[in-house]
Amino acid sequence: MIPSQIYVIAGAGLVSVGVFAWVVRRHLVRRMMGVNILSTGVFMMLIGGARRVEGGPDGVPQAMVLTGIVVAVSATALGLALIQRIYDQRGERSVEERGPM
Amino acid sequence: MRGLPLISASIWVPLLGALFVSLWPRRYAARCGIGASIASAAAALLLVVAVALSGPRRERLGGWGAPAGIELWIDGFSALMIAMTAVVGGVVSVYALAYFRAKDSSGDPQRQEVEGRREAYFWRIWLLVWAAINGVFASADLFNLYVTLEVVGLGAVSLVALAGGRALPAAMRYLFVTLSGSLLYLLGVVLIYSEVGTLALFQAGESLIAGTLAQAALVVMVVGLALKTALFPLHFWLPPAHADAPAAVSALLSALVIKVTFYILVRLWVVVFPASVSQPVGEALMLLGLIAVIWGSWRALRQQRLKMLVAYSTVAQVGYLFLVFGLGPRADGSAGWQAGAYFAISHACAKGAMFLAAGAIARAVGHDQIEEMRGVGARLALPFFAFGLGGISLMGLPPSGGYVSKWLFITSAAATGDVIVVIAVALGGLLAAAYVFRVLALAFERAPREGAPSLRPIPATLGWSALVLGAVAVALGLAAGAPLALLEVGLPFGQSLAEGVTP
Amino acid sequence: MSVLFWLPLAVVLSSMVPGLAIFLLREDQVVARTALNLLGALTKLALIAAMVFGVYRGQIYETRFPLMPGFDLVLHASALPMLFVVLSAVLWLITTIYAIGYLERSPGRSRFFGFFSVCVSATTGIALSGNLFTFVLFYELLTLATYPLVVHRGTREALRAGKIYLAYTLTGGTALMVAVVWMHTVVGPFDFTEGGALAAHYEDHHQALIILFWVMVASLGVKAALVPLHGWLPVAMVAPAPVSALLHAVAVVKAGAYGIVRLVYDVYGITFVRELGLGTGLAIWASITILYASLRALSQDKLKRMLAYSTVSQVAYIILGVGLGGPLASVGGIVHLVHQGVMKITLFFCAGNLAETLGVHRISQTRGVARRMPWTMAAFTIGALGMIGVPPLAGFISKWTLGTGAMASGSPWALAVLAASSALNAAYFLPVVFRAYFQEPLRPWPREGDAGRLETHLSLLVPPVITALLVIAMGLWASSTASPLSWVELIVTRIYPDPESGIGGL
Amino acid sequence: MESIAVVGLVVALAFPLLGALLSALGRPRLALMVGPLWAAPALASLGVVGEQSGRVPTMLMEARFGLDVTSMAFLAVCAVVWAMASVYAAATMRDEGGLRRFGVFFFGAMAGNFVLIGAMDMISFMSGFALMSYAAYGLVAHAMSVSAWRAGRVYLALTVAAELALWAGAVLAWSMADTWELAEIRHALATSEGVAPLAIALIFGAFGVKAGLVPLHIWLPLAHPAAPTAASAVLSAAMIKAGVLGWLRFLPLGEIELPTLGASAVMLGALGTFGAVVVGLLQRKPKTILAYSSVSQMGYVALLIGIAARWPSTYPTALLAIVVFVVHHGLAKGALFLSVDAAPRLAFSGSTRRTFISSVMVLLPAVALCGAPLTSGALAKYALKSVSHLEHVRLPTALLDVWLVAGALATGVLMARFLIVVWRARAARDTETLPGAGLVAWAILATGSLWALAILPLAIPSKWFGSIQTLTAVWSALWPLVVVAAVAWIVTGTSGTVLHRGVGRVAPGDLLGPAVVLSLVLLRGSNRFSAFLERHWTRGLARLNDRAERIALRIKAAPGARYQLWARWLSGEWLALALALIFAAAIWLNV
Repeated sequence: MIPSQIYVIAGAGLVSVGVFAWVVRRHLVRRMMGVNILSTGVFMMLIGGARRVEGGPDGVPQAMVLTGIVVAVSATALGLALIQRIYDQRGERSVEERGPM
Repeated sequence: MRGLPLISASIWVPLLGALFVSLWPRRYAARCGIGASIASAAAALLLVVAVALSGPRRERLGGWGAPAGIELWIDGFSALMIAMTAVVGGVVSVYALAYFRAKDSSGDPQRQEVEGRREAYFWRIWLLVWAAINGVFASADLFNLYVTLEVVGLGAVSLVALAGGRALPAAMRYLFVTLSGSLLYLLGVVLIYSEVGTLALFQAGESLIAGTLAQAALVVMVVGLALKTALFPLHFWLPPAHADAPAAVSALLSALVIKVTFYILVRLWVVVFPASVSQPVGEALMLLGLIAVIWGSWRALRQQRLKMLVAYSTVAQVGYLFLVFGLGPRADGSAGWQAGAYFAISHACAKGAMFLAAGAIARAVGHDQIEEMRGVGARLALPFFAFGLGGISLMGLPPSGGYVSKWLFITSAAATGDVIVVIAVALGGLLAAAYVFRVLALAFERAPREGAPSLRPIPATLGWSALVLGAVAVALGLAAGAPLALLEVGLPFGQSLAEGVTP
Repeated sequence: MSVLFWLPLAVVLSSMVPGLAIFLLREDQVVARTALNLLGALTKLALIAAMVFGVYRGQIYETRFPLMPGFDLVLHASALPMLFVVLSAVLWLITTIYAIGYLERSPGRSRFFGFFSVCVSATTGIALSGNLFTFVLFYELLTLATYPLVVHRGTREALRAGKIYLAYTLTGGTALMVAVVWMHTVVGPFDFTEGGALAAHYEDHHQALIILFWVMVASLGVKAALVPLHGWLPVAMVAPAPVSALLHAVAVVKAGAYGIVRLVYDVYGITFVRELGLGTGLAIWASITILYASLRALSQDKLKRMLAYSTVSQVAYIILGVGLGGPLASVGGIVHLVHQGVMKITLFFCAGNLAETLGVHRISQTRGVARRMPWTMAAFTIGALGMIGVPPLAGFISKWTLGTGAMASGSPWALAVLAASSALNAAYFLPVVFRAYFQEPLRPWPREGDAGRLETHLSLLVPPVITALLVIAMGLWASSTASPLSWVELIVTRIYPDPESGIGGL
Repeated sequence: MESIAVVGLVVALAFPLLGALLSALGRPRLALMVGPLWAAPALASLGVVGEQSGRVPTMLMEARFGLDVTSMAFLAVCAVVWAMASVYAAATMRDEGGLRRFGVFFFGAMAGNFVLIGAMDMISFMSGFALMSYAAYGLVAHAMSVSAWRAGRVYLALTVAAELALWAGAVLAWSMADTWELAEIRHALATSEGVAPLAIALIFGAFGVKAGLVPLHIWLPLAHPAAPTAASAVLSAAMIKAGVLGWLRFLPLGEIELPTLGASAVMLGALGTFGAVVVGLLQRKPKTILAYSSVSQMGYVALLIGIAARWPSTYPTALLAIVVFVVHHGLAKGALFLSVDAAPRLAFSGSTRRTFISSVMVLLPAVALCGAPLTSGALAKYALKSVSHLEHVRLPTALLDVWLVAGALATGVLMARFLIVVWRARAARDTETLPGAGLVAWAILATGSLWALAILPLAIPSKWFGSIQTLTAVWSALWPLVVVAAVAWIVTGTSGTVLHRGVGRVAPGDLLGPAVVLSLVLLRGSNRFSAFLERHWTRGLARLNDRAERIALRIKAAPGARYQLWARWLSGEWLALALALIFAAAIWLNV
């Protein structure tokens, strides 16, 4: 079990936790956190899976993770703003599912 | 012509436009916005003409090479998509100009303030989304696709949220769907990168070997992108989002945004994944597509609200798009892919026209309930006519783009003896006719004696822009030669990559 | 790009352009609308006259521009298309005059005349189409353009009729498109050719082509109102009289029959159809339609519904002629396409007059109406006698040629069908004439039109009289060169070039 | 014959249509009064055109018009009768309202009659025949009374049947001869194989209806009393003759032996002569009696046709006999019909001189009909006798002679019955006197039997005039009359109980009763069939539709939007049909 594979497995675990939280939880903030966990998991797998190049660690995944984190942060900001607005206007913390399909 | 950085221009111009709009005070937002959209449309069309004349183009951002830097690559298929975005985006901008402006005609200042802010935000976010869409169509880099896709998603969510009220929960649900979709796609990219070591689309395609990893990557990416394109089982978020958004926004969403993820899927199918991996998944997608056509139309028939009807019709038409993944690889030559691409652009125009017309009608009548709209036909002739033109293309009746794509679909299906697909395509047309004519019948119904519903005056540009989009949809039927020729440039669906122009 | 290229396109556009222009007119611009209408009609007639003259001199007019890779939009003017084009153009001019008078004060006229002109250009497109692709394109455009006319009145009943009309014609249209695409994939792209385009192919795709033939005949049969698929025609009678006159008696119904004619002659070729025995099947289907529709017409009380059923049976004559094969029967079938058009439009004009001036919609109300509207009833009688096939009217000429054709092509049973149907025609047409002339009106008329000097508005009275005179002229001068009969003989001699095929007798 | 003359002939024949137009424009009485003017061009063409025929290139299907000996005779008698009838109608008919319609139909029939006489090709003949038949309907149903409608309906039903039979026969004939010329048609039909026998039967039947051949005569006794006097005169005198002309034009008499046709014609003719008289005696109305007398006289013609068909060599003399008979019967019967209306008017006017004239005018045609010497009747009787006596006619001549004498006797008795009824009816008439023009017209027709045959250019063999050459011949012609007069005197004297009881039991149009019942049964059957079909078909469809609808409803019962009207589309049966069709095609293809 070389160390990088441990990260990949941990990443996969985080991804599954994230997806579960997003789908099952009703409270909006919880779901938002679920999505964050999901993105962190993906980044972990990205770093874990990066190739070992003779001259030291491969730079491309690092760059991707940085961009990914920026994107995740802005997405969370937007999500929280929306949750705030929904709470102000409708007083609910969760978004009910309307009709099956 | 070759030297000019036209591809990056098509991305930068809308981006700068968005910036420019946000700098000016809110009062001038609309004027700057329309100016910026015209500029970006011009830039995009210039690019398309350049590609049509001198073949596919390639640009390296910042001069960095393929493995590290970001590659932009435009061939026939992406040029066609950019042209679609330019046309539909331009017309919708004109529509939005009148749509948001007319909104704040009602008295009290507080509402006017909110309307003013909403209008300003619309222009900023829309131009941003426009830039991102052009970015997706241009990028030949897997991760760059992710980034631009994410920008498109976030922009779209905020555009939906602009409408406030019942659009907020829809926007929330849309946000979750977009985020998780992109992340699943990113997961796929990660798996491919760990296998192939490069993010460039074309190089990844060459060195990716069929294995369990490739299959896992494909499945994850397909689920993510199908979620964002609202394919049948994963379409629950689309109707509320598209119906409750402002009319201009729902037109953009239905016409352009769902085509972005479709485009990425097609690129993955043709360039990245080997046929052996993608073939079974393609069949599954085609089956889901068939069910989507029937289910979407059935639900559209049962809707009470006009915009919900049109939204569910999008769900149905998305089903057509996904037929391509079953037909494309199987059919000899690129008939299947051509059908999908042509359907994408004609659906964009038709659905755009229908949503704009529905918006105009809803604005005039004051509500969205179809049953209460009896007898308004005579006074709202223009919007209903535009709705009809869009409907003709949706039904696949001549002389419309929908008819040509339906013809191509059936040709490719018949070539491989795929009878079920032929029947589904024909039946889909009939079902579309069912719900389109249900709305058109309102136009012909004479007002009941005891007084028809009173109508609020609406600016003429709403009706006329809807008509222009409808006319474009019909024109696509009459002059199908040119777009199809453009589609062939650079052999986007070339059988083997070898003779295609590889960067 | 000589005139040979632009003329067919100009003929199709000469009614489309004014139509689209009329859409933009406001409701009260009556003069402009009438001017546009009549201008469109007259230019179309002038262009067609030039083209007829050219075709007669053997020139080939063809508009061809690629619409899709591998499929061109082809408008080809040879003798048979010109026949249908002349018929629809002449009747369109007369019906426009009639419609202007008929819709005097009713709302939505710009919309009506706009779609009316688009319909006619669709019909002309169908007539001139040079290959199946163009034919399907105009065929479905015709459905689209006729729907607004069927639901023009806007009542709940009209909308229901429109819905049923769409259900039939759209299904038919889609089935036709699928069949055409399937054929092109099986056989490859081809154009209409005189002796039949599939002559070379029928060995290797034997089964497929038979099935495709019946699917195409069924989908064309929806518009040609063959029996199980005719349900929409009587229901669509709720449309205003000019619509049911030009469209449901001439343009739409004929489009279906014309399609079958082109299918048999120019796609499959008569030899192929005869060899596979498809012709007899077609003739039997047509005979069932003739007898069933005539039986149904017997029991109708509404005048227009009876005329609708009679249209269903009369159009089947054309298909019977085509199905029987042989030069004589084909001449009979194709010439009936013209004769039935003129006769049926006379009857519908008169029915429209009765409805518009006196509010008479049912046969039971027509007692003694001849005294009040003598000229209309005279035209109706001529039309009715023509339908029954009384010599020397036009109906007799086509029935006669059909009868002799049936004998020549060795199927005397068709003669019995024709005789029986003539008897049935007499059984449902003559009582109307009898009531009108020889019975006193029991109650005052439901609606007393402002007759003034004439029995009704001039533009309502002149069209039926003109078409009635046409019926007499086409019958009386049948063998003159300008008559439809000799024109069709010209067409059929091209289809049956070998002289020994017994066409000498004409 | 150059085409101008032919076109001139066609215009002359169709000239009465101008009369129709004039009366349509509102001046019917003037048009009728000027009747002879419309007939004049036709009569003139007799002299001018003479025995020629030519083609009219553009008319109908290469129409050919012309005159020959037979048609000249027919044209002469028809022109005279139509002219006189129109004058009489103008003089006597009051009914202003219906007159315009009467004028149109009257002149339409007149034009049709003339055209068919001059027609030399099938299509023109059939056009004239159709115009005459359908226009005659207007005359029959003119009175707008219940009986007129019934008579009209029966007439129309049989006319339409005749038209169709003629059309079918003509088509069969055309398929044999491949041309329209009547001469070639006769030549082509002169064979026994192929469809010729069927064609001949159809044509014989079609013209039999018009000529009143026995089983097909049922419309005649109904139509005559219903029509106005002038119309029934023309109907009986001119229009029935069209049937005979049809036989002569279409049937290949004299070219080959047609045993079946000959036998049936002879049998039906004989049945007609006697049967009609028996039924005629039992009738009350004078016109019905005359109608039955026409049927019996036409029986004689049928007899002649039969003989000509059976033995072709007799054709020339038989043709001449038929022509003579037609001329004689036309004029006599026309006069008799006019007398039914004219005699009471004249007699009623009081002065003995007028009653004398009216009685003479009635007696003359009646006596002529019975074959009295010096009249055309005698000539016709001799013609009949001479034809039956031709050498190779293997009919039992003795039986035939007795038959002819008995026929003459029967006609005499019928005429007596008619005279009694007219005489008895004269008191009841309250109408005004007979105007001058009416009297003149009536007189011309009444005396017609005397001068008519003399002027016609027929090569009548001198032998036929035998009746007046020797005393014995005169007596042999006279004695039947004397016997009849005696019998009539006895019967009227003793108020003929035997006769009265029988009167009225047989309704006019004797065979009509059973025929109507039969057709009703048929009609109801077909109605029930179409109703069954309709109910079953639509109910079947409706059931299919409802079942699909119930399924759709069950699906829609799930919570959600209110049931949409449009969703019924999906449950519509036609979508299922289209699907099934394509599905089946596809499976077949792939199998």
